[in-house]
Amino acid sequence: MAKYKETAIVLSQEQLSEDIFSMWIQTSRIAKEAVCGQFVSIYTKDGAKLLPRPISLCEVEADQIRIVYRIVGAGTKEFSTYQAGDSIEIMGPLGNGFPLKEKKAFLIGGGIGIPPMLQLAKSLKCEKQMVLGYRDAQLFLKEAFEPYGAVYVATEDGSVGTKGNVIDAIMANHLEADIIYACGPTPMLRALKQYAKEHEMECYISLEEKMACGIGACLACVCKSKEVDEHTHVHNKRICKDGPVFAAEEVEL
Amino acid sequence: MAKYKETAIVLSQEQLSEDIFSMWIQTSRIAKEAVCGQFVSIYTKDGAKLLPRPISLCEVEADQIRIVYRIVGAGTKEFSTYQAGDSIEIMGPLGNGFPLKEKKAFLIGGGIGIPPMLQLAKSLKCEKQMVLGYRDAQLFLKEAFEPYGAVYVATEDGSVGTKGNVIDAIMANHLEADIIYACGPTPMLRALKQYAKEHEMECYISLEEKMACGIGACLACVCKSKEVDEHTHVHNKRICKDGPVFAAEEVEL
Amino acid sequence: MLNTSVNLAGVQLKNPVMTASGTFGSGAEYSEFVDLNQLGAVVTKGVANIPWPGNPTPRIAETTGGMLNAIGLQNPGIDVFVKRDIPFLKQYDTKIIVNVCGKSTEDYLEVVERLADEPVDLLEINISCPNVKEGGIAFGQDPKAVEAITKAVKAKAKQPIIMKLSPNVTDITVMAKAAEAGGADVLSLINTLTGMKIDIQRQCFAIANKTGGLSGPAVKPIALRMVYQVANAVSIPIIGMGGIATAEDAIEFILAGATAVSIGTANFYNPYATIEVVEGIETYMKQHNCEDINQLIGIVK
Amino acid sequence: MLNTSVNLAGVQLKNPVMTASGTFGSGAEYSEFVDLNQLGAVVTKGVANIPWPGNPTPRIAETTGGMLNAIGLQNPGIDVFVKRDIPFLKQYDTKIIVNVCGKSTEDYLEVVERLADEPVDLLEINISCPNVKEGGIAFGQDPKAVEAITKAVKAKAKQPIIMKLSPNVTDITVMAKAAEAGGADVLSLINTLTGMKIDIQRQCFAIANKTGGLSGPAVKPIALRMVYQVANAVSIPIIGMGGIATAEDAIEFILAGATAVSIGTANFYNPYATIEVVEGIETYMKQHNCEDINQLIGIVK
Ligand SMILES: Cc1cc2nc3c(=O)[nH]c(=O)nc-3n(C[C@H](O)[C@H](O)[C@H](O)COP(=O)(O)OP(=O)(O)OC[C@H]3O[C@@H](n4cnc5c(N)ncnc54)[C@H](O)[C@@H]3O)c2cc1C
Ligand SMILES: Cc1cc2nc3c(=O)[nH]c(=O)nc-3n(C[C@H](O)[C@H](O)[C@H](O)COP(=O)(O)OP(=O)(O)OC[C@H]3O[C@@H](n4cnc5c(N)ncnc54)[C@H](O)[C@@H]3O)c2cc1C
Ligand SMILES: Cc1cc2nc3c(=O)[nH]c(=O)nc-3n(C[C@H](O)[C@H](O)[C@H](O)COP(=O)(O)O)c2cc1C
Ligand SMILES: Cc1cc2nc3c(=O)[nH]c(=O)nc-3n(C[C@H](O)[C@H](O)[C@H](O)COP(=O)(O)O)c2cc1C
Ligand code: FES
Ligand code: FES
Repeated sequence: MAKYKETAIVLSQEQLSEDIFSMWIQTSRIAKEAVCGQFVSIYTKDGAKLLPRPISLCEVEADQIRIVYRIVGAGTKEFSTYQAGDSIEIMGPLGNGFPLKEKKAFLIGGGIGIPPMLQLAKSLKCEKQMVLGYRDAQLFLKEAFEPYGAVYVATEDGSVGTKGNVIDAIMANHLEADIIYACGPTPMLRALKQYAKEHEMECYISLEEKMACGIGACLACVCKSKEVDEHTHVHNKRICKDGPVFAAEEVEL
Repeated sequence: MAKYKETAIVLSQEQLSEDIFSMWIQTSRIAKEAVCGQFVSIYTKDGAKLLPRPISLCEVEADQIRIVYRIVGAGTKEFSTYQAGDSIEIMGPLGNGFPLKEKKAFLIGGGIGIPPMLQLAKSLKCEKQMVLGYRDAQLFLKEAFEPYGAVYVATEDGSVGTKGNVIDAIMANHLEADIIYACGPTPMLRALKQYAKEHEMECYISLEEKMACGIGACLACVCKSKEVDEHTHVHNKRICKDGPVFAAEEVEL
Repeated sequence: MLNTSVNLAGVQLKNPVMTASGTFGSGAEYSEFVDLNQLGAVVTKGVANIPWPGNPTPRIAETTGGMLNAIGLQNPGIDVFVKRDIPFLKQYDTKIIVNVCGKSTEDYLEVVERLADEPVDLLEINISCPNVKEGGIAFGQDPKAVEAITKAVKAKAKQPIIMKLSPNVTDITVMAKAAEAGGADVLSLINTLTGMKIDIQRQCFAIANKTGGLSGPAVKPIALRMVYQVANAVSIPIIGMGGIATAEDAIEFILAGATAVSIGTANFYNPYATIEVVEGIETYMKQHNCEDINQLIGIVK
Repeated sequence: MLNTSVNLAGVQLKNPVMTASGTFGSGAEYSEFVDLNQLGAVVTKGVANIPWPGNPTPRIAETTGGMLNAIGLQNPGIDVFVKRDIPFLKQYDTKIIVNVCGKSTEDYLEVVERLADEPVDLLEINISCPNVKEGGIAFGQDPKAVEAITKAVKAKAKQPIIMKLSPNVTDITVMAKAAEAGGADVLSLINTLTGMKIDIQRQCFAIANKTGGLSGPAVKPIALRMVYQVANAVSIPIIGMGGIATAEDAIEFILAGATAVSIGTANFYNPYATIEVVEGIETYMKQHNCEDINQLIGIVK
């Protein structure tokens, strides 16, 4: 799969909740190659900030991509100021993406892990149930999922849906499936890996780590893997290149 | 005189020639205090570029200032992209300004030394002749001077006015005056200092040097002075604080 | 009640925020922007026994995230300083720290003795200026010389002494221990890192002195590492500096082991930087339910 | 006709632009962005005698104008490297420089011997990695050790050897002269400067290894100064690196005395950086009526 670094154009910027923004971006080449579960590296315009901000693809159209991101630092803050027409440096598409299997599926997103599930929901042709974990009643993107299947919500503060985490929501709603696709905080992924094992389900999870190159060259972004990795033969898989999506049993969390 | 660092607002941006731009800036406090011959420090928005870009005041209104600047590097390049409504970090007013004397005057500007002469032309109440030295036929700001007195032009390539430098234009037009106010490249200032001495004229020149603080604290921007300076007592005057305008005989060029 | 006050060798500062020598003059110019009463201390530009003219211009150059300077310790000499700068600073309720420079041990001692009866709180001995051939760096890169000059100064000084260390060394802890052994009361670090810039259009050095000292946010990671190393190698307090521009930066240094922090290059692009750091530290303490700043010093290990 | 080709110990490079070890893998990943045929040389990630797993994550952190890394020399070991990475690089018309790392002299020698009959043009011996306790830095900070390891490697190496120097030293020229005395054919500098970053919210180190190596534009002034110093202290060619991101940066190093330059951190934010530097150097030569790049080397004094 080819990768590009290009100067793309912001088509729209929308604030979805207090600290979550959505941007549609026009790309000349990246969108064409992209699949769900991949990500892009976004560069700030500030010469003092050199490293890419990896952001998952939330939606992919013919020549456009959508990203949904939370402001956590100066880089994402800068992105939130971009307006339609502004240029933006991006590299992508990066990483492997989700395997699309024809099995009854849970699509599970926790917090800012929710966005990449949207393109997956659109791409997966099988029966699926979306389980989304939020902090509170700011249910960003929830409506966007509704056309693609049943949506279940868990909130940390109990303001909407099940009080608790995504597994609480699965239990409370007596949900069942054959495969899990998930993205979210590590404790959630750890719990889902365990859940999948107990229920003998396939489980694919998308991981995060600090990145420098984003393409597999610098070895910054490794995670511990069960098998020796193909690159260094030392049980270190590169999240940017061998991931970000891994079969849960493949990696140690 | 009070100095401020403030977030000001760009009112307009205009391109005057190939590489020369003009910006009007709305300030809440700087314009009120400013006099001709002073300058402001302008900061880029790029966290990799820390130092101020000192730019002379070209015009000063009640709550607005005008700067006219040449693109020579990344900082001035950035400034040229600002549009009406953008915010801009500036500190000022800085430096001493021109002394306003009631004497028949030459106002002499060379290249990007021309802009500060405009507010001087507006402020000086006496008879004055403007002698402006340009590279070529791109006579930026020339018309702006015309309401205030006779304007004589020298161009390096001879395309307009006298071919040569500002002294050539003075000679060619048989001009005379009692006092010189000048800003421009060092060789021009050196020649004018000599010319003034020979003609027993008062002469005030505005100097340039790389600056860090802009307010006299860091001792980066010194020039050699004839008398011991008041700050360090070592013949080093600070251009940002004791200048940028000096009596020509006061400094060594 | 938030306690932000820290103690440097018996001198109690109302807060840990000071100015870095050479970036703040003797306070007069910046007093138009900041209320000096709100600073823990003002550290003056280096002062010698006699006036020094400094280096030719250009003396500074911008670099990515930092700057080079080769001012060359231009200063009016101790006489003018004592007459003009100390009385100016005495008007304010802040501690006065005088940075002392010299070309020989005798130079340093002369200044130190002249300051003995002045209302100065601490002396900072600059043995690390990379921009003057004899400006101290020779002292600052050799542990024996560090110990010797520290001993000599300590013997004469009426005020507690801060030894200012150079980062241009293989192992900063060796220098720190040498200064401690020589009797230093406090250490300050880092001075600037020797750097260079070339003007490729004119094919010449960007700074007349060829090399200059690198400072600003670019050097912060190096400074922080050195403060951490020294904090774990000596038992005297440390003033941390090098690229501090925000309260967040200052807190990194405090967590790494600095008792106080100095703001240098940041003043040039934000004349309010010192006060913003003072305020930001308080905000951080509130957010982290920390009542006494001394509880933060050196807790990251 | 523009001559951009330079000579490193008998190896003729089509241009002076190379990749900095560890930032470019063995070229495979970046070959999707740049035509490796257009580079003077590809320098590989450090390779040891056996696979090394490297350090725990987080391994990197961003800093102002730079980054910290503590990858810890993760590498597949010489066996996989020889089977996979050399054949990959042999497909291209560029020189192959293998960066060698080790924990002991024997480790280095084992790798050097294994490479003796491989189609490799030069060996770069990394005696300056600050991120592995035994990863060479101990060698790189002591002139006697530098000379000894250089001698030992030189005795076994079939290819000319480049000794890669650490900037974490008081006087880089001492190390450079030691390497020259030991028989080094070429020197490369600088490796990274040891730095630190603290996460003040979590009150812990930003990098699992506590310290990391600082690289990127932030360090360029230090690197340039060291290249200048070394160029004026030894008579073997120098590969300059440290913060080079543009042709302008590269030309600064060449004017200061570097025969070739390496691009490291810049690849991460501009995967086309190497090629842009190649092209920009040609543009500069045309503008300055320079027909042979060798006429630019070290002319600023
Ligand atoms: C594969 C992948 C996909 C991601 N997808 C999304 C997404 O769709 N939406 C979203 O909001 N966030 C996503 N993230 C997290 C996002 O990369 C960080 O929030 C962002 O880089 C923070 O940048 P900043 O400048 O605002 O924060 P700062 O904390 O100032 O960043 C400082 C440095 O740390 C890095 N960094 C900080 N947090 C993270 C993190 N969690 N992961 C990796 N690097 C980090 C930054 O890239 C930068 O180099 C993803 C991360 C990865 C690895
Ligand atoms: C008192 C004073 C008044 C000035 N007035 C004007 C004006 O009205 N219009 C105008 O176009 N220019 C003026 N200049 C020059 C202007 O400051 C520089 O052109 C500008 O700083 C270049 O910034 P840059 O980022 O584009 O260039 P770069 O070369 O990339 O700048 C790099 C660094 O060098 C400094 N620098 C570069 N050139 C100069 C210079 N000539 N003088 C001082 N510092 C410099 C920059 O401030 C910056 O710190 C004035 C300079 C001084 C000292
Ligand atoms: C322009 C300038 C002048 C300086 N002069 C002195 C000095 O006179 N004495 C001294 O000990 N340090 C001097 N320094 C070093 C600073 O005090 C400080 O150690 C260094 O700049 C690192 O801090 P910073 O990155 O916050 O600037 C000077 C630094 C600069 C930038
Ligand atoms: C992520 C990373 C990994 C590195 N790995 C190595 C290595 O394996 N061997 C080595 O000699 N240098 C290594 N270096 C140092 C670089 O080769 C180079 O010397 C340094 O980064 C300075 O150049 P730069 O500022 O252009 O990156 C590494 C640097 C980085 C940033
Ligand atoms: S970020 Fe470089 S290998 Fe993943
Ligand atoms: S720029 Fe600091 S004294 Fe003039």
